Amino acid sequence: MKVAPKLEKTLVQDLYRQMVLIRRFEEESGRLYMQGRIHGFLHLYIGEEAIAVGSIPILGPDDYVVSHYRDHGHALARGLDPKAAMAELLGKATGCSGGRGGSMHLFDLKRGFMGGYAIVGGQMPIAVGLALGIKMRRERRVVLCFFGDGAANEGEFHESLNLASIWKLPVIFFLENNLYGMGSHVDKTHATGRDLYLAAEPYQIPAVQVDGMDLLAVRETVLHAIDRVRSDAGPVFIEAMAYRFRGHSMADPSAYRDSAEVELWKKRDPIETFRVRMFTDGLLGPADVARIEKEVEAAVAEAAKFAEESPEPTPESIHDHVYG
Amino acid sequence: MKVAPKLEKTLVQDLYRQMVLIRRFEEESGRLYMQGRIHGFLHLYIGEEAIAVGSIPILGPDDYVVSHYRDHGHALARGLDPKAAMAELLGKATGCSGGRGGSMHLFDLKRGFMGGYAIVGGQMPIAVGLALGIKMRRERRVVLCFFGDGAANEGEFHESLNLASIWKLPVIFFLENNLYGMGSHVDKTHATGRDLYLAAEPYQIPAVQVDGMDLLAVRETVLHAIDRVRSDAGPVFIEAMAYRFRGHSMADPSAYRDSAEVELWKKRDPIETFRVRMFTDGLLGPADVARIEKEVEAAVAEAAKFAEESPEPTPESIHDHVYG
Amino acid sequence: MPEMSIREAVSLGLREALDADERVFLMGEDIGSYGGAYAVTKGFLEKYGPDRVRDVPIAEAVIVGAGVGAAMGGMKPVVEVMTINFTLLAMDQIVNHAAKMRYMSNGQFEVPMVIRTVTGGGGQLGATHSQNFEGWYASVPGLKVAVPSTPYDALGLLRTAIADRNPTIFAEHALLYGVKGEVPKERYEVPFGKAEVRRQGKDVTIVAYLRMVSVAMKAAEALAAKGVQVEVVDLRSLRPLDVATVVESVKKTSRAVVVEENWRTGGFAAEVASAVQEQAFDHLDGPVGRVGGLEVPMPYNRSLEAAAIPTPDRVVETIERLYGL
Amino acid sequence: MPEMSIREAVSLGLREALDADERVFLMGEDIGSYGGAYAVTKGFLEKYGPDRVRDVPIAEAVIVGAGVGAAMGGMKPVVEVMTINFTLLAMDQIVNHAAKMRYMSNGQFEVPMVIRTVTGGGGQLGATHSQNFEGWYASVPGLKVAVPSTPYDALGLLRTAIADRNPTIFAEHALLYGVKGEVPKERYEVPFGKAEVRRQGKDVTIVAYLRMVSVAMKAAEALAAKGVQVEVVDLRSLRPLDVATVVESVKKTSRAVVVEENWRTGGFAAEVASAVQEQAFDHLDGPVGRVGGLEVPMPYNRSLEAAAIPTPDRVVETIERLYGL
Ligand SMILES: Cc1ncc(C[n+]2csc(CCOP(=O)(O)OP(=O)(O)O)c2C)c(N)n1
Ligand SMILES: Cc1ncc(C[n+]2csc(CCOP(=O)(O)OP(=O)(O)O)c2C)c(N)n1
Ligand SMILES: [Mg+2]
Ligand SMILES: [Mg+2]
Repeated sequence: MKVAPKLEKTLVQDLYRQMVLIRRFEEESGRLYMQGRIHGFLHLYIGEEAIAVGSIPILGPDDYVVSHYRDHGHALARGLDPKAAMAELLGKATGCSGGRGGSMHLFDLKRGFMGGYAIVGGQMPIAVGLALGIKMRRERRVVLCFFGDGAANEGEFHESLNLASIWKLPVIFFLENNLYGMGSHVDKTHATGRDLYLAAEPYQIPAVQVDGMDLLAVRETVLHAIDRVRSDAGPVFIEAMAYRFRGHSMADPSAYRDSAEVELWKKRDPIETFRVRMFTDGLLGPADVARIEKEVEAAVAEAAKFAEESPEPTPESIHDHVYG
Repeated sequence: MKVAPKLEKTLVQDLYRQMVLIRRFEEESGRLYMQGRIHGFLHLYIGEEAIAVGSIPILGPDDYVVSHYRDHGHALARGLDPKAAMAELLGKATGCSGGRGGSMHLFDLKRGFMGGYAIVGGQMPIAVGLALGIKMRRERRVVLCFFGDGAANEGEFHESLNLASIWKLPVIFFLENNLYGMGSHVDKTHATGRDLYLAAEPYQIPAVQVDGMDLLAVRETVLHAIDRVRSDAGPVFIEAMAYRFRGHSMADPSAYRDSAEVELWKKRDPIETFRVRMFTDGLLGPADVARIEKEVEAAVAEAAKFAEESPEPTPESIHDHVYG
Repeated sequence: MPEMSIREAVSLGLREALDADERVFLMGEDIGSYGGAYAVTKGFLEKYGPDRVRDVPIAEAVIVGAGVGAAMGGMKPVVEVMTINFTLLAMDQIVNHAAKMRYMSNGQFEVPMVIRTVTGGGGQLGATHSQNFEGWYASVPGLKVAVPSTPYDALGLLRTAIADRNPTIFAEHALLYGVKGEVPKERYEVPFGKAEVRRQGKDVTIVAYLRMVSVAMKAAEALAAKGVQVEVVDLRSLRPLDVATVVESVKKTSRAVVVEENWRTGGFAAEVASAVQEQAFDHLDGPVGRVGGLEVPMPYNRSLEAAAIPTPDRVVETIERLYGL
Repeated sequence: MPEMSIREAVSLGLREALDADERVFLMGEDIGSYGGAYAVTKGFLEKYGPDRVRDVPIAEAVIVGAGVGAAMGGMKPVVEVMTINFTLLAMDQIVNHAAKMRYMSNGQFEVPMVIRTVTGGGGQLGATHSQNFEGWYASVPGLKVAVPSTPYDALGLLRTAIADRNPTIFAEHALLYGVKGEVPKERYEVPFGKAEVRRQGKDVTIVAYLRMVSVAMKAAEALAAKGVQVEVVDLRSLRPLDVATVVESVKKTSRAVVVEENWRTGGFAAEVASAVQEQAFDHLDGPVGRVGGLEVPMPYNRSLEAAAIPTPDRVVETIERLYGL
């Protein structure tokens, strides 16, 4: 185990900025949804920012990120332009999927953001296939594949872990365990119980659980994982314990959760936690926070404006990209 | 753990008879296939008799057996009339599925033989559902569900174990690990390796491995399992290590297996093993063996004759039983 | 007669069944504490308890397969697959197991199960969440497929589905839950295989089901304004399929157009169109037309999505183009 | 010209692709040490090694899904699903992922993957192993579907499939592997979307694909003996679908029957029949007929199975009944 490198100030501030960006971006999406500017399903990442920002920025530019339908945070942490993300949510031609994908289906080829996937578990076989290609081409890329606790119940979870293991593929299975799949609590739906990293054992995949509300803990875990995976030692499984502060989607009043539980978790807000700790460490000060907040607000406002002002895809374009 | 009751002579002789019956039935099926009297896929159970006969006769009349496409042994051990079984293989109206199912799809409602299933893994969710019905009706039946090592790779394996566990359903998952799924060796296809019972652990299902060539070992294991399951303590997982002496199906020359390996396993022939041990224990003698052999031969010959002489389903009957 | 929405009608039908027959139980993702993704089973968990209203893990294959097994053993499961898109993960259990059990067992076993699911697009849910696979299921011997477009039919067909001894796909349309209509207090059923004439006309027949019935009705109104009298036939079930009612209508009108939300190529409208021209060829003034979804994965963008799904305008245009009306 | 079987033609096509392009690899259940369930890839493992000829666990969803991922990342996987029946377990990956990737990503990603699989009945494999789902896939935008009935087409279409940048279902018929035919030494391709007239005739057109082409040819011979001249059109691919060639034929013959092995109701023949009457209504002397499989799960019994699948006799009867020929 190598020790995580000491954090530098610029890095800390950038990580903080990314978490705040996701938070504000999501708040703005929620608002636009309420205003009827965004339609369909909208799943916010609020509360889980430490996962995306604790992991994705570690990747190199050639690595791949595979996400699910709760994908805004992953996409932004991967560097997707908030303008292109927001434009996609509004279904605009300038969106990262040309307005065809929507919130659940963000894509960004240039950044190796291989997609948000809306079929629960469906992204896992695809991540395995991406890793297979890497291995066959003898590249040193890694695939970082996110999925939820709910996805761990699908048959594809089993098939994907097995194949990745027997072929020693360079994929990190990153389970975002926010305790609920829609309204269903992990304790009631998983025989393994909430410590789902234990499920990886029979596949002989090294697995670890980490506090998903703690950016630094996530970061350290992922640093080690990437090292291992990149050295062709096969897949790794990471489970981050987290919580979504909002409902499953904007359509969900979240009645199945006890407000005390929600409040308890909100006390562990990943952005706040990181801020306090970095204050203490002297790597972030009130002035930085104010500056970052202002920058992010401007970026999000700009993204919203850009999205609003962007053109719709033309009617004729509807038949583009069915085949190539 | 309660100790297995001492074996009585009549029981021993009956178990021996059942294994021989399966063996001779399968040999006869193989012959009829070579003669072009049986068509389609034909998967013989030769070599694995100790599993079916070590387990199924323990069940009560109300219990359910669920099988796969290699189902003749299970069906016969459950008491399916060899005539009805052989007639089915020949596609006759007198077959246990009216000639509509064929070798892979034997059914016998009266005996709780809930079917042979030809989609690998497809029977597992169904077994779980049968167990669910039992539980909801507060009955004390159990479901004995057979599947192969190959089936353990399907997503339905995962989904079925999970659901059975969280709902504590009365099902025994009985893995017949004959080391191969068609030509693929378990070591190459399963991350867990060949000790597949270890895969049950994360589901919190008690799991045990047993020598599938040893009828008595199987029997003792299943006795305990049934006790547990019948007392509403939830599912149990049994893995029996075994070997098929023939190819995967009659169409398979079995070129992927080393003949030394086959010979080694044949030395552990479950019928021979049991015979020798029962000789030693004085529960079976040469005269018994000769008598049983003769009885079985007659029964198989009768089954073949019955099957040959039975009528085909009438052309008009083709539309029966699509709906009810 | 009391008014209710399709959501209420389906909910009522489920409660009736739970009350009447202890073998009936519900099983599905988030039907319990969440109240159902489309709020159909709201309050059910509280009323019937977790034994009969079963929240399940997200694992479509085992949910449906467990329904098959439970049904074989004597229960009457009503399994909810959240949307028809996700039934692809359970398709083997539906097509290879539920549909074939009775036949392969020579009638020894049956699968009296209802699979409730939500079909259709129009909610800007994107390509993976806006499909119509009911036509595929309607091509499988052993299955039945019900497609209610009114609260009356939703309740009546659901009663039939639950009483039926065969596996039935009960496809509700995502955008129709709020549609209101009259539902009699007295018990009635709507049989499978009986289409309903929703509007009488002598010039052209439009055949539709689910949400396309209202598209057809709007097209009919638009054409009425131009003096064309349209007859609208609502299929109500796809398997069994009531071709006779359609043919009877076509014998009167001599013209027919089938409207469906699904992709046009290989859609179920092709079955209806083929059957009509087979059985009423000599009565036809022109070809049987089809209006279907565009041949694209459903785009998220609102106007592209609207363009991909048949509209009254497109139905009108098709009729005018085909028959010069 | 050398003669070879369809099995040899497919095998040759695969070897060519493996030799020509290092991005090509094969992945499937028992394609390696077992040599393939239908012996198409016999000797491949020895020649190309386990990296490019990959035996996989029995897990259809991840096999196909891994193909999608590999293709997105720049590989050209040829995935074998042992039979089309088992594709139901991978249907979500095919329909929701492979087919939609390009569109949903606005053209950023593509899935240049071939899914080889074996379709059809007639081998007494029973209801779960004797189905024809290629018509379903042919209704999905984003997919292509090839259906070769001769060695020439098998090789030519496979070359096209491998060169194609879109996911293609390549459906081989279980009973056609031994069919022999001439295959030129010079390189050629058979494009998708070009039907082939297998036999010229002026009285009636029979449209078919895969094994039904030979059924059609036999029916044509039987009718020839009665003085009826049949034209037989082999579709060769279902998506894209060459309606134009069929329509051209029908303009000459004024009569058409579509034959398919699949269940008749909701089968792909309905698409062909609908399209023909749409585009050639005024040239038709009578309805476009369909001959399809009976509406039953496939029975194991040999004579019932034979009765369930269209025969030359049934085609002849249908033509005589429909057109009084
Ligand atoms: C195959 C499939 N089944 C069901 C759904 C509906 N659905 C969407 S998200 C979701 C919950 C997933 O929960 P989890 O994996 O824990 O992710 P989270 O939303 O908590 O991030 C469900 C059931 C779906 N999209 N796909
Ligand atoms: C879903 C599915 N995939 C593939 C097949 C083809 N197939 C039939 S049996 C078999 C091997 C199964 O092996 P295993 O489960 O170990 O059982 P065994 O034959 O050894 O008894 C395969 C791949 C099938 N029938 N169903
Ligand atoms: Mg979750
Ligand atoms: Mg095996």
